[in-house]
Amino acid sequence: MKLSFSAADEAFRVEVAQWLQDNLTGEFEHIRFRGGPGDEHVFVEERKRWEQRLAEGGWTCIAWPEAFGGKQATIEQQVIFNEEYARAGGPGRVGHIGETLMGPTLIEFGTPEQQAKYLPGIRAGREYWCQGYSEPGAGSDLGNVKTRAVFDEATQQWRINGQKVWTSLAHESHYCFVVARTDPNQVGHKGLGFFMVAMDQLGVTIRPIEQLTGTAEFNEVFFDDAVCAADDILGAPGQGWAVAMALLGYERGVSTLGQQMLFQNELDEIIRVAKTNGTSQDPSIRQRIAEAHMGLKTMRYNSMRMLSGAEGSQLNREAMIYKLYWSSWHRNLGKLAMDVMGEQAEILEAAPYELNRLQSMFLFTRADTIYGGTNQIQRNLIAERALGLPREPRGQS
Amino acid sequence: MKLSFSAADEAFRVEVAQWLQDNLTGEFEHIRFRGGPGDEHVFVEERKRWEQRLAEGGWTCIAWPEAFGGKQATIEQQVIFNEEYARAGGPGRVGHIGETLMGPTLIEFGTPEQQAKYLPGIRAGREYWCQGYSEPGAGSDLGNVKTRAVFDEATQQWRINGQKVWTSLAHESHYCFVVARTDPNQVGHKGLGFFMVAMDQLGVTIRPIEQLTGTAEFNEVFFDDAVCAADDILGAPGQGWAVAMALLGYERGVSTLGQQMLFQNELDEIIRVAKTNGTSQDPSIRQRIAEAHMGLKTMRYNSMRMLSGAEGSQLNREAMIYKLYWSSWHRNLGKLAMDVMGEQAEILEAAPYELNRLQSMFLFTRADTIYGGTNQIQRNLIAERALGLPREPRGQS
Amino acid sequence: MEFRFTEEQLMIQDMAASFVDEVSTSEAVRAAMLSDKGYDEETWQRITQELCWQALTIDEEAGGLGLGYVELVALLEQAGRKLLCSPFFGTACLALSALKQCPVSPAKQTAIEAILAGQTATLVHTDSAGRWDDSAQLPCIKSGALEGIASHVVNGDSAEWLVVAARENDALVLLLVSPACPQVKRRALTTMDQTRRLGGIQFNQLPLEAAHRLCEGELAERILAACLELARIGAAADMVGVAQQALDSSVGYIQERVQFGRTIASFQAVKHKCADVMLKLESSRSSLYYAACIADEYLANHASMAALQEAASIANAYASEAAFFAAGVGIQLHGGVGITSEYDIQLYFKRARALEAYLGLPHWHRERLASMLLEGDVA
Amino acid sequence: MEFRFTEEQLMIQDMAASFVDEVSTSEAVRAAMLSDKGYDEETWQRITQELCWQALTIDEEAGGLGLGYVELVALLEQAGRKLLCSPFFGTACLALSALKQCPVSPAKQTAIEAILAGQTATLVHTDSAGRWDDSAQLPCIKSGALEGIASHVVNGDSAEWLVVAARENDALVLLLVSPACPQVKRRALTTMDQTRRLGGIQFNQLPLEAAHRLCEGELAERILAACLELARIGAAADMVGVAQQALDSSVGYIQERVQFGRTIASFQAVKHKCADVMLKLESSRSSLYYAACIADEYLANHASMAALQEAASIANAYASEAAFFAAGVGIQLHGGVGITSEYDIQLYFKRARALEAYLGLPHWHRERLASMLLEGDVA
Repeated sequence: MKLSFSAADEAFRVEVAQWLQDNLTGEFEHIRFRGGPGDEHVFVEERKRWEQRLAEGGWTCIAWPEAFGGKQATIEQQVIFNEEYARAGGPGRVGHIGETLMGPTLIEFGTPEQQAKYLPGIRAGREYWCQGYSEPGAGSDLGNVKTRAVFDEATQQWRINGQKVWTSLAHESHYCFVVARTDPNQVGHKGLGFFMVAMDQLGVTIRPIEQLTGTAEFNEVFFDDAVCAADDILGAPGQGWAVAMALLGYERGVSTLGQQMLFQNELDEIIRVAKTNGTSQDPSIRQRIAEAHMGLKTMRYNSMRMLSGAEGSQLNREAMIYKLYWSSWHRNLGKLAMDVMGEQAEILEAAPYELNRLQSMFLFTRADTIYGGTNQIQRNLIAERALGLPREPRGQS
Repeated sequence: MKLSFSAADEAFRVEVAQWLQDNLTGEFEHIRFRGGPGDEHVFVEERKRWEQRLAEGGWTCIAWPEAFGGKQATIEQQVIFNEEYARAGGPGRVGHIGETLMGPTLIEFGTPEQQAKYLPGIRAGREYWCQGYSEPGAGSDLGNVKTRAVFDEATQQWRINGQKVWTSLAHESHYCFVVARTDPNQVGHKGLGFFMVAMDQLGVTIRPIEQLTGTAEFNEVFFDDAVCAADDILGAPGQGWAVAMALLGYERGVSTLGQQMLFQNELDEIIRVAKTNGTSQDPSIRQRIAEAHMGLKTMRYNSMRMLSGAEGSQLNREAMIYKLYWSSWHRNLGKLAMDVMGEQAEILEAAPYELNRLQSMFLFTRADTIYGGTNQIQRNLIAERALGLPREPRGQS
Repeated sequence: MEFRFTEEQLMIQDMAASFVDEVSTSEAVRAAMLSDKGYDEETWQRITQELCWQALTIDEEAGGLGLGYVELVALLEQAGRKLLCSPFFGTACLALSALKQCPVSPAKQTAIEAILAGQTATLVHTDSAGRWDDSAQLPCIKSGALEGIASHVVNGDSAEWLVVAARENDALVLLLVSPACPQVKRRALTTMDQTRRLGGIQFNQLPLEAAHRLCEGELAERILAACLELARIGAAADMVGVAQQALDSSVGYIQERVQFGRTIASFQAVKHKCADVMLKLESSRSSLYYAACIADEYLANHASMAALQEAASIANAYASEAAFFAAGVGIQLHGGVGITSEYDIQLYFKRARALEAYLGLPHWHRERLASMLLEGDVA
Repeated sequence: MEFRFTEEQLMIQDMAASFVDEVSTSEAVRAAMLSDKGYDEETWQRITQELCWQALTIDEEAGGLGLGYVELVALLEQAGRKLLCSPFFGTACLALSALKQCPVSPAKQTAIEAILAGQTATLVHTDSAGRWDDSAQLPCIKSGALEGIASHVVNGDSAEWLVVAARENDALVLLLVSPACPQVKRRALTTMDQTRRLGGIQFNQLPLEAAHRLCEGELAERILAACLELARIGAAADMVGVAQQALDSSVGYIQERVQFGRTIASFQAVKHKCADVMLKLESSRSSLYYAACIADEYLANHASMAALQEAASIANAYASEAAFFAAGVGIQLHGGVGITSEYDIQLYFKRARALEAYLGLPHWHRERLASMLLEGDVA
C-alpha cells in the first residue's frame, strides 16, 4: 500500500496544471468553476469552445486507446488530470457524456465503421451526446422501457417512438443514445436495442424541465417517428440491456476524484463564510464542518481503494457504496451551507430567483439522492449484490 | 384544551402522595426505585409484600370497576396515581401483568365464575400472572403460534404442549396466560385458544434466560403435557386471537406516564453526573441532554393527547407511535448516559459483573427496541394502520 | 386535563381547513408568490371580513373574539398546510401579540382598531442584517427621530402598520409607526421561499411624537421577549401544517406511482420513511398544542417566562425538524418529479427551510434548553 | 499510488484470519474473559513463538521483521473480528510504538529484547481517573522515586513491562518499569467489555535509576503524543474488525431466521440496515488504511504530526461510529436472542462501546478537526 505518486506521474501533474494555467484564461476566465451540477445550463457556447481548446491540447479522451486518439492514460494519470482540472476551476464538461460513457461503449461494442463515424467528433470536442435511458413512467426501473424501435424494411431505418426524461444538455447535443424496445413481445431486460439517434431531425422534440432552482438543467425528449439508420444500432437488437449496463459501468470511476474537488471547493466556500460571519464559533456548526471534512476525506480514500482495486469497468464491493455515500454526504453539505449562511441563507442574489452558489447547491443536492438510482435503489443494490441478501420481488403490473 | 387538573383531582394527588409517603418507608425503604425494567429480578419477596400493602390501602387495581374491587378511577386519576407512584420511587410492580392486562381482559371476556376465581387474588396482591405469548420461533409473529392445546375427553382437561419465551417473573407467578393452537388444521390467527394455566404443576418448567447484563429478567417456559381445566379457557376455542389482541390493547395507556417518571429519574441522574464530572460543559453533550429533555417532555405531551383522545382500549393514531417513540428515545438515553459517565462508564460497580444503574439501563435499552414488537414491526404498524399503506406480504413457509 | 380540541376549537379548525382548501390552491399560491405584495388581496379581504381571523385573539371588550393561542395555532397550522400566502402571521401572531401586552394608550387603541378593520400590521424587531438576538443593532431614537434599518421583516414590505422595537439610549422602546410617509422606505426581499414575504425597512430620520409610543424600558423588553416566543410557537404551527401536507401528498403519490411492477408504497423502506415522518409530525403536534396552552397561560399570568421559553423552544425545534424532514422525504418519495418546479412538494420544502431558520435553528433551541437545565431553572 | 494490500500484506492478513478463527472461538473468548489475566497464555505463546506478531514492527537490525503500521493494522483488524483477548495491542501498539521512537538506551534495549522474547508490555499514560488528555495528573517523580496512580491501563494488570509516562517537575519523562516489585501494586478492573482487560496501577515510592529512563522533555512529549495517535489508529483497526463480524454474523442470522413465513433478510428495512452498515464499515476501512499509511510516513519522518492527528481522528471517529452502529444493528437484527448472553453479538456491542470511548469519543475528534480546520492548519 502506498499513497504517493511516481515521479513520472508527478511530472504529468505539472504538465496538466501548466497547460490549464496557460489556457483556462482570457476568454475562458469567466467560465472557471461554472457549469457543474445544477449549473449545467450556463455559458454553453463558451464551454463548447473550451472543449475544442482542450481537444487541441490533447486533453480530451485521455483514457481512450491511442488508436482512437487517446493517451491511454493510466488510472493514476486520469486521477491526476481530474484533480488538476477541478483544482484549476475547469468548467463543467459539455463533452462529458461522449467522452466517458459513449466513447468507451463504442470502443467496446462498436463496429469499426461506427467507431470511425462517431469517435473523432467526440475526441475533437465538436460532437456532443446526451442520454436516453430514463422514461417518465420508469424512473429507476430501466427494465420498464416503453420507447419502441421498429425496423422499417421500406426505408431500411429504425423508427423510434417514445419519451425520455432527465436528459441533460439535450439542446446542445448532436446525438442521443436511446434504449428502446425492439421486440414488443418481450418485457424487462429482454428485447431491447441500443440506438445512436441524431437529435437534429423533425421526429425529435425537446422540452426543458424547470427545477426547484428555477433553472432547467434537464429535458424531456420526445421521439415521434424519429429515424435511426440501420447501422446506428450498437450491438444487435435484443442486446440493448447488455450494452446499456456496460455503459453505466463506465459512470463510476476516475471522474469521482474530479467531483470531489468540486465538493472541496464548496466546503472551502462554506468554511470561508463561517469564518466571516462567526458561525465557525458555534459548537454544533463546528461538529458539522468537521463531519463534512471527514466525510470528504473518506470519500477520497474510498475512491482510492476503488480505483486501486478496480479491474476495468468491473464493479467491486467498494464501488457499490459510492453513489449512496456521495449523494448523502452532499445533501448534508447543502444543509450545512444554509445553516452556516445564517439569516442570509434565505435572501437570494437578485430577482426574480437568482440563487448564489451555495443556495443553488443546497436545492440541487435534493436531486443527488434521486437521479442515477435513488438512495433506496442504491441500498437494494448494496444489500443484494454486495451482501447477497434476497432480491426485492417484482410486482405483477 | 386545558392542561390543569381539577381541584378534586389535585386532592386525589395529595391523597396518593401522602399514602405513599406514609407507607413506602421502613421495611420498604430499600426497594424504592428498584425492580423496574432491567431490574425485575431484585427484591422480589419484598416487592410481593409491598403489593399486599398496596392492596390493603386500596391502591391496587384502581382502574377496575367497583364491583370487582376497584375504584373505577378516571383516566386523570390513573395518570395521577402512576405519576405519584413513580415520583415516590414506587418499586416495579410484581402484580403489574395481572392488574393491567389479565384483569381487564377477564372483566371483558370472563365468565362470572372465572372472574370470581381469579380477580380477587389479583386485587389482593397475592396472585401474580405472567405472559405466554412469544415463542422461540415466532418472535414478533404472534400468528405463528406452535404451542398446542388438546382437549382430553377422559380427564375433561386441556393438555398443553409447547414453549414460550421472554416471560418475566415466571418463577414468581401463580398463573400464566397462554395462547395455544386448539385446532391443528388452522394457521395464523385462526384456531387459537387463550388459556389460564397454573404454573405450579409438573408439566411446567421454567428456565431463566441470562441477558447481556448478566442478569435474568426473562425466562423460557416449557409446557410438557401441562394441564388446564376445561373452565380455564377465556373465550371459546378459536377465539384466542381476539382475546389476545384485546389484552395487548390494554398495554398502552396510563402506565406510560408512570414509565416516563422512571425515565425522568434516569435523566435527572445523568444530569447530576454531567454536572459533577464537568461533561455538562461539553457542547455536544449539552445538545444531547437538551434533546433528551425535549424528547421526554414531548413523550408526555404525546401521552396526554393519547389519553385525552382514547376511547376505552381503542387504538388511535397517536397511540401507534408510542412504542417506537419511547424505545428509540430510551435507547438514545442509554448511549447518552455512557458518554456522560466518561472514563467511568466502562468500570463496573463490582465483580463479577455488577452494573450501576445507568450502565444497566444502557445495556437493557437495547432490548427496548425489540420486545413488544421490534421497531421494524412498529413502523410497519404505523405505515399500514395509521397511514393506510399496503401490508407486507406474508411469505410461504 | 383535556389535552384535545374542544368542539368549538374543532369547528374553528374545520372551517379554516375548508377555507384554505378553497382559496390556497396550488395555482393561487403560485400567483400570490409572484404578486406585488406576496399575497392575494381578495383572500385577505375574505379572511378579515368573512372569517374575522384578525379578531380572534383580540379581547371581547375591544371588539374581538377573545380567544387565545390554542385557536390561533389551529388556524396557523391550516395556513401552513396549504402554504397560504398571507399577512395574517405578521398581523395576528407578531403585531397583535405585542399590542395585546402593551398598556392602554392612544397608539394601542389606534392599532387595534385598524387591525380589527382589516388593516395589516407586523412587528419590526430586527436589524439591518436580520439579527433578532441580543447582538441586534436595532433602529435608534435620537433627538426625537427614528433612524436605522430593519431587514427580514415578515410582510415588512407591505404591512400597513408597524410595531417597531427601537433603542433610545439604553432603553428599548416599542413604537407604533405608519410607514406611509417619506421617511420610511421599504422593499421586498427576494427570498428562497416565496410563500412568506420578507421586507427591508429603512427609517430615515422619522420624527416621533408621544402618540407613537406603546411602551418602553423593562416592560418593553419583557413584551418583546414574549413576542419572540409566541412567534416561535406560531411558526411551529405553520410547520406542523407543512409537515402534515408533505406527508399526505407523499402518501398519495407513492400509492399511485408504480415501479418494478409495484406501487412504491409497497416497498418497506418507503413505508418506514413515512412512519418516521408521522412519528416526528405527531410528536411536533403534541408539543405545539402544549406550547399553545402555555402561551395562553403566560398571557393570563399563569405561567412564567421560563415555562414559555421552554415550551416554545421544544415546539419550535421539534416542528422545525419534522417539517424539514417531512418535506425532504417528500421530495425523495416523489423521485424525479419532486425536484421539478411543477410539483408543489418543493414549495413545502422551501417553506419548511425558511421557517426552520426563523428565530433560531434547532441547535440554538437545544443550547438554550441546556442552559436552562444545566445552569438555570427549567419549568 | 497503490491503495490496496500487497501480496505479502494479503498473506499476513490471511494467516492472521486463519489463526484467530482457530484460537479465538466463542468458547475461547468466554474462557479468556473470565480468566485471571483476561487472556489465554497458550494463545499468547503461539502468537509470539509461532507467528512472531510481536516482532512485526521491530526493526530488522534489532531482530524484528521491520514491517509497519499497514501490516499491524491488518493483524489488529483480524483480532477485533474474532474478539481476540490478548496483550498484543498493549505490547505492539502501545509499548512498542513508544519504544521505537525512543533514542537508543539500555532501557530501550532491554525492553525490545524482552518483547521479542515474548514478554508482554504496555504503555501507562493515564491518571487515577483514567484521564489521558492535558488535564491528566500523571504519576510524578519526586526525589528519585515514582509515586501515583494510573487507571484504565490496557492489560495493565498483567503486563510484564511498563512504559510509564510520568511528570518530573514540569517535564514529561518516559520510563521503563518492571512491575515485579513491592512498590508497584496492580489490580484488574471490572469492565463492561470483558474482552479487553484494563488495570489500575499504583506506584508507591518506586525508586528510579538512570537505567529506567527512556527519554524526557519535548522529545517525550512528542513521542507520547504520537503514541496516542497510533493507538487510535490501532483501535480503529480493531473496531473495523468488530464491525465486519457484527455485519457478517447478522447477515448470516437473518438469512436463517424466518418470521411471517419469510426470512427476515427478505424484508427491505432489514436489507437497508445492512446496506447502511456496509457503507459505514467500508468507509471506516478506507480511512483506516489511509491512516495506517500516514502512520508509517510519520514514523519515517515523511508526514507531519498534524497529518497524523488528522488521519487518526478521521479513522478513529469513523470506525467508532461504524462499530457501534454495526453492533447495535446486529443486536436489533438478532431480535430477542441478540440480548441474551448466549449469543456473541452482545460481546461485539460491548467491545465496540469500549473502543469507541477509548482515547476520545467521535465528537471529541470532530472538535479537534474543527480547530485544525477553522483555527489552525490541516494537512
